[in-house]
Amino acid sequence: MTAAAPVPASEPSRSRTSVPAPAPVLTLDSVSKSFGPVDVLKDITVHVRPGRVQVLLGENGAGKSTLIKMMSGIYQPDGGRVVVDGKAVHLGSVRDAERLGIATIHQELNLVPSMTVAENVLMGRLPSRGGFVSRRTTRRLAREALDRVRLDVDLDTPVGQLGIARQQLVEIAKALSLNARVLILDEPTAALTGSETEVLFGVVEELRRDDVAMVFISHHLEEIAAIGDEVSVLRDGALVAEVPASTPEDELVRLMVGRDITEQYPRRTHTPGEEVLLDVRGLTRTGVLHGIDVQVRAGEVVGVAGLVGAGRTELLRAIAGADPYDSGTVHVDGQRLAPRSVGSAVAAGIGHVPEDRKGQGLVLDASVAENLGYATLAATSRAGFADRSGQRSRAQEVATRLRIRMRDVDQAARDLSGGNQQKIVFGRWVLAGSRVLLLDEPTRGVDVGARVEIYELINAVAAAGGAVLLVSSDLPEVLGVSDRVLVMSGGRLTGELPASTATQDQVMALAVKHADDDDHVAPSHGPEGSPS
Amino acid sequence: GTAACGRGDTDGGGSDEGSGKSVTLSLSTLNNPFFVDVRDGAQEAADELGIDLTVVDAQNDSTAQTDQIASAVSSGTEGLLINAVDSDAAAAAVAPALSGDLPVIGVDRTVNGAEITSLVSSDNVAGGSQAADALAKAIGEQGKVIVLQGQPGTSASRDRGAGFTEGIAAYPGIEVVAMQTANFDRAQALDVATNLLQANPDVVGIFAENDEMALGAIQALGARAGDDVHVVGFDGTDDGLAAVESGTLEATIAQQPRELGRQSVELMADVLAGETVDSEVPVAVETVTKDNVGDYQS
Amino acid sequence: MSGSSTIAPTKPSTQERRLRLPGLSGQLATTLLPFIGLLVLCLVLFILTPNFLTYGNLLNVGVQASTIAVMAFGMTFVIVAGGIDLSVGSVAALSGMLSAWMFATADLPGWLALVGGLLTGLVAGAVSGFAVAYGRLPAFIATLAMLSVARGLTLVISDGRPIRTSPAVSWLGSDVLGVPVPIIVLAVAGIVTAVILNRTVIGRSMYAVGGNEEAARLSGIPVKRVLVTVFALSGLFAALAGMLIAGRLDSAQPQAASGYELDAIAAVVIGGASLSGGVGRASGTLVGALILAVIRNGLNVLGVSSFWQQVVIGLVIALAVFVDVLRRRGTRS
Amino acid sequence: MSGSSTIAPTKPSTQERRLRLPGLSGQLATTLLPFIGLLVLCLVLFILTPNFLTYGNLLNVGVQASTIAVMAFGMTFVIVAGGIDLSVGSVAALSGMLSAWMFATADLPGWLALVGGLLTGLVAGAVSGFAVAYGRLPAFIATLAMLSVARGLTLVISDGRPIRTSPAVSWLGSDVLGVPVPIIVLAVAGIVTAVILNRTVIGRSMYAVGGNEEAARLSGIPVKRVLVTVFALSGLFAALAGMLIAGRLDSAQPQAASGYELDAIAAVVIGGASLSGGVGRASGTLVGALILAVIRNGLNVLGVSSFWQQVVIGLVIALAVFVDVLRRRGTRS
Ligand SMILES: Nc1ncnc2c1ncn2[C@@H]1O[C@H](COP(=O)(O)OP(=O)(O)OP(=O)(O)O)[C@@H](O)[C@H]1O
Ligand SMILES: Nc1ncnc2c1ncn2[C@@H]1O[C@H](COP(=O)(O)OP(=O)(O)OP(=O)(O)O)[C@@H](O)[C@H]1O
Ligand SMILES: [Mg+2]
Ligand SMILES: [Mg+2]
Repeated sequence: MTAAAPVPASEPSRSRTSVPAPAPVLTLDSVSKSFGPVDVLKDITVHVRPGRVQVLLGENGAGKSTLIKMMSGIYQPDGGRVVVDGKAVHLGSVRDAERLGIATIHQELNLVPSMTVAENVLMGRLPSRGGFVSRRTTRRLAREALDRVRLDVDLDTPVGQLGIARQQLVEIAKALSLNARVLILDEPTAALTGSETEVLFGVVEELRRDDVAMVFISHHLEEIAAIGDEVSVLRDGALVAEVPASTPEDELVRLMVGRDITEQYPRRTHTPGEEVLLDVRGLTRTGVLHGIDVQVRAGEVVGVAGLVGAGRTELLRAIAGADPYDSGTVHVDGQRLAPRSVGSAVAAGIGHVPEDRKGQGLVLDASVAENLGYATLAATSRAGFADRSGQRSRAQEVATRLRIRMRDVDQAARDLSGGNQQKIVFGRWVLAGSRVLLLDEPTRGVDVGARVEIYELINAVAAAGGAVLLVSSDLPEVLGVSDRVLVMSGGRLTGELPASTATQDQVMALAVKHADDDDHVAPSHGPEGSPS
Repeated sequence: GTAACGRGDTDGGGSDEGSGKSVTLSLSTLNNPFFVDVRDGAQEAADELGIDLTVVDAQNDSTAQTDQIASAVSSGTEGLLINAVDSDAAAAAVAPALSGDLPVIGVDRTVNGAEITSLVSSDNVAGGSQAADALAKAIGEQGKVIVLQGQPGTSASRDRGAGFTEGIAAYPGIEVVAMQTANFDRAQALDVATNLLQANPDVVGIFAENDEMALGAIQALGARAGDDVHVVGFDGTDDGLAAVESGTLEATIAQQPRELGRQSVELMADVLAGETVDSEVPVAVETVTKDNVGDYQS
Repeated sequence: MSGSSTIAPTKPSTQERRLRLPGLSGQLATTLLPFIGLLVLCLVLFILTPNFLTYGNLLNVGVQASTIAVMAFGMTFVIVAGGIDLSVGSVAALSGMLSAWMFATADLPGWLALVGGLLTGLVAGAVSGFAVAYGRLPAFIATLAMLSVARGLTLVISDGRPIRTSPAVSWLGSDVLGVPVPIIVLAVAGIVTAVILNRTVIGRSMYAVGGNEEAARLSGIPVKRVLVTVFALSGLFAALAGMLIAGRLDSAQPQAASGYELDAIAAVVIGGASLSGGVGRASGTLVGALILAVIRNGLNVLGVSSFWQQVVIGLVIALAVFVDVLRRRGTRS
Repeated sequence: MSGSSTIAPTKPSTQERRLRLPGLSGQLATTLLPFIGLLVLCLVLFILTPNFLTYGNLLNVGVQASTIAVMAFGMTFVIVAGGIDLSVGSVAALSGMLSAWMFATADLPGWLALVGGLLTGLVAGAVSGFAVAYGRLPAFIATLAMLSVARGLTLVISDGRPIRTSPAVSWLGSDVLGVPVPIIVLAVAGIVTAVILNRTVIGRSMYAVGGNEEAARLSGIPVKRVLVTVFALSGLFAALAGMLIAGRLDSAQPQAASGYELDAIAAVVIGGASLSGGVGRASGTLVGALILAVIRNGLNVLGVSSFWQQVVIGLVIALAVFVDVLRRRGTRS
């Protein structure tokens, strides 16, 4: 990671590693864990200390999430002990862990979409008297928690109506409101843009001052230097190194993947052609998208940047036929696509990686092979019969290429680690040989090494004359992979920059521009709406 | 196998002609007190005669009846008493018994299209007609009446309804203003009768195709039952007879279900002993009113 | 990290603000519009037959709706929590029968027989709940088994014959100050359901379990206890419905309430609940039960033939839910 | 992809290799173990009554299972795709009745009456499917409405009376070379179901739709078409079951197959399918239907009183599924 992230450089005043380490509150002592005959974790010891951020680093499937689930009472270790305050404890349930002051933000969102923001924040702990919910206290506590992450949404909004990023913030607020002694954060930043990440890190600093012990997992290496203290590096379920967070990124990568990664954003050698492959004109959906024009030429990668809620996801979904639109046209290679028809989009060569892999990308109970093959199921069939062996071997090929870590292609997608699940959703369109890729946060939760693989694949598609429209909240990624960058705000395109010369500041300026100028929303006003 | 029967009271059991033989009684349903009475009568007779009686309940499903009889035949039953769910569909049901040369006796309902040994029955069509007469008499052959129908498509509902329609046609002063189903169910009859009385406040008579529905209608009528509005039921169940005695039910057409069950078993015992029997054994169908209700209560 | 926040914190854009208004009126719609549908149905029936809109007939409809409505209230808990309860009809019959048996055969005092009947339902429901929560049986199977077992026990106890009920139960079929007791029971059951679902911790937990069981579990909600509770409540409400039926007939019937489970589920779903859990309201369920009762009553009053009645009922149920689907789609976009 | 070539392709480590074996035996378990449960059930019955394990009685069981099994095969498509079909019993009755009517009243040739009956089911199912896919009705409501409508139409057509079937339909109730035709139909229907589910594009799409409808849609799978297809197939199979019933009885009954929907669903669920969709197999469904038929037959043969039968059936259903739950938990951990 060479590009600078919108994350402040480490502040000199911080205690960090300068003072002797305080005694750990929580220790996993030589723990191991297996699922059936697979040893996922082997003899691992990790200390979590007050006022310190313990980072876990490792490739997708290395066992990080499994490790923290033993701290939060979801899994029990097969061998070894969990030690809290010097005493070995048994964490049989989430409640047990919470009672000991351990709170967890899980990698996958754990919210109830149909319930309100306020109730989600306080789920399982609704303030009550005599079994009756005290609504006023609920609202007050929820508002306080949301204010800490500076999330300004109506408390009565059903959580399902928020975008993924805001849901992630709700999830963070939920864990913070526990006022825990130990806070575990499993990839909390994967779904966030720089600005929310920054807010989150501010909260982490506060907690550090309050002597809260924290565990932090992220695939964004620059974040480790920014807030971490010590790093435990996992590889294949084994602890391979314990290093300070100030260790150079290159070294961390080497420890993690066992080799050097020379180029984070591999450059392409060819230049885009002239022919417009994806042509979007005047795309409008009342209240969501306003007259969007996008042209992507063959061989071109176009990035789309914007703040959370800018409507980037909506744009991709409309192009992909997943959502309806009120006016405008979408042409692929000169051919007009029927609105609201995923089938015709897929037939025209569009491949769409949605932002929510669990909810929109995967059939969790189906095998890896099945999941990889859905887009080509019909196209490869003969007389209505699926080409099962062919599909399976093609899936095997793609899985190998994307280095999907699994038992075999017949394993259920549910049992794969988060990053590997993400690779399946991407791999589906690799298998389908899509010419036009619409990628919505395609590398969320994907490790450094595999991310390079995905960039290579994006480049390969472009080199073969394809077109790629890439939405990502990871600004360095947008700038590093794209040929040019479009910036959205409030459902409108607010600007275009050539990626080679654009800076993050320029992008951010465009991203907030529209909201401030046209939307009649005073930017710096306090919490709007909802009283109390 | 040892047949564990519904009633465990096989205390007595004299040794008679059919002693020790195993006989299957296939009933259309046991969810109706009428057929429970049939079973009780049959069981009593079986206990007396020392017959090993197995009772199976088809739950008003012709296919289930066919299946159960097939199972009974292959498990070695020696005689079959069938109370058909549906007369027209029962020929297939009794086929395995007939092809195994087992005696087959119809109970209450005939078996169309098969040569069965004998039939012990009361005539539902005639009963419906008798009900029409009883109702007509109660309301002075004049006025509007409603009919509560049984479960649509069952033979009991068909036959009783047909008999009633035929019988009531003889009284030009009587008009049937509504016919609605309450599925032989007391609770449904309560609702349906309430609704029909709402729509037709001047009704003076109700015919229900069984006593259960008649009792539901009486509940709907409240104090009006037996006073402004006369109700006639069908079956002569215990509750029905009690209602006749108390005057809320004008009349019920008593089929003497116990007698049906008893006579069927006795007839089967005769057949198993090698005697020849009549091909039809009628069991009297009586109109029970307050005058003769005492004769029917046990 | 103080000065570094050059970027404004996440703010809702105007489009999101705009979204909120329809959100509010949407909530209004959820409760009001099915009710309007019900009113339209009543109006149509009134035009077709003036007998429909009389005070007496409206009381009839209320009484006739009471059984299904009370069962459906209990069912609402289960459906909100993501389950289904096929046993309510049988449990109603078993409770009514056991209560009558306690009075008639075991010679218990009438009120004790009433309480005993209600407890029967509670226990039957809790057994299903245990099977679902701890035995991990799918709710469909656990309650299908209970449907069969409870009906069988009802027949065994009664030997297939009706039994007279206790005076306390019969009172449930009478009037108080001109208002039929079933309507009072209906109202009380509805209010209790609404309060439990909206105001209590366990009620809110039901929505959480039905909406996302895994998330509920990870948030420390005692999922198993919630599941046992919803089925126990459903059993209790079914028993209450069984008492109403027995009370109105003055006798417990062995075949009482058979097949009512589908009507109860239909009432809940017509009322806007989702069978995949997490959504549902007491008010919706009431409207659903009333719609069913009005259709049945209307078809009787109109004198539609028994055969055609079933066809019409099917079509009206489909139509009622379809209108609801259209409405929702309308408020969303 | 240049720099990446230094990376060796992912190879399964030894621990991963080891996994594959239990994986295989796990799959074996899924198909074999419920079957073993069935065998145990048969053995128990054989010990209790030697009459059970005679060739004649086993044929009985096969024939008795055929109706529910054929319906349940159709139901498997629907449940795999995440739906439910409550109308199968009514649709079976309607198809049987309309077929008989075509022969008896409309004077069509016998085989045409058979085909006509099957088409009736297909159309009824497709109508439910359209209501679900395009009308967005919950499957429960759409098929509950169809249950009511189809039964009503059956009564209207028949005027509540049975109608004699055509010879082509009656043939379905006969024997061929000593094997009852219903058993042959059962076998063919099972094979067709297995092939569709496992081998065809539409079959694999059913699993995707049932597993995650949104993901299926975004992958370009024609979700609506899949939904219409599963309900149409379910209707077709229900019609075939209706023909079997009519054929065995030589007459179409207006009340045929009422309540069979719950048995059909139970067979599918006992066979290991999940009502939340995405899981289910034809072989499992067959075993489920056989378990139900064996219980019923066994209880008859044992001479258990009909009241207690319902209790026992409920308990055995719960037990059968519970064993399955335990087994799965066993293979997982
Ligand atoms: N329930 C389960 N059953 C079987 N295997 C599992 C299960 N949960 C996790 N695994 C396996 O354990 C390994 C570690 O998974 P884990 O989720 O801990 O990885 P991770 O380090 O968090 O990866 P990521 O960075 O992608 O989130 C993976 O190979 C995964 O397939
Ligand atoms: N069904 C809905 N109801 C109400 N609001 C919605 C709905 N769908 C989306 N929104 C809102 O519309 C806005 C745009 O969505 P979204 O957040 O997905 O955009 P985005 O630019 O892709 O941002 P990101 O992907 O970073 O979250 C969001 O603020 C979201 O809350
Ligand atoms: Mg993880
Ligand atoms: Mg987005």
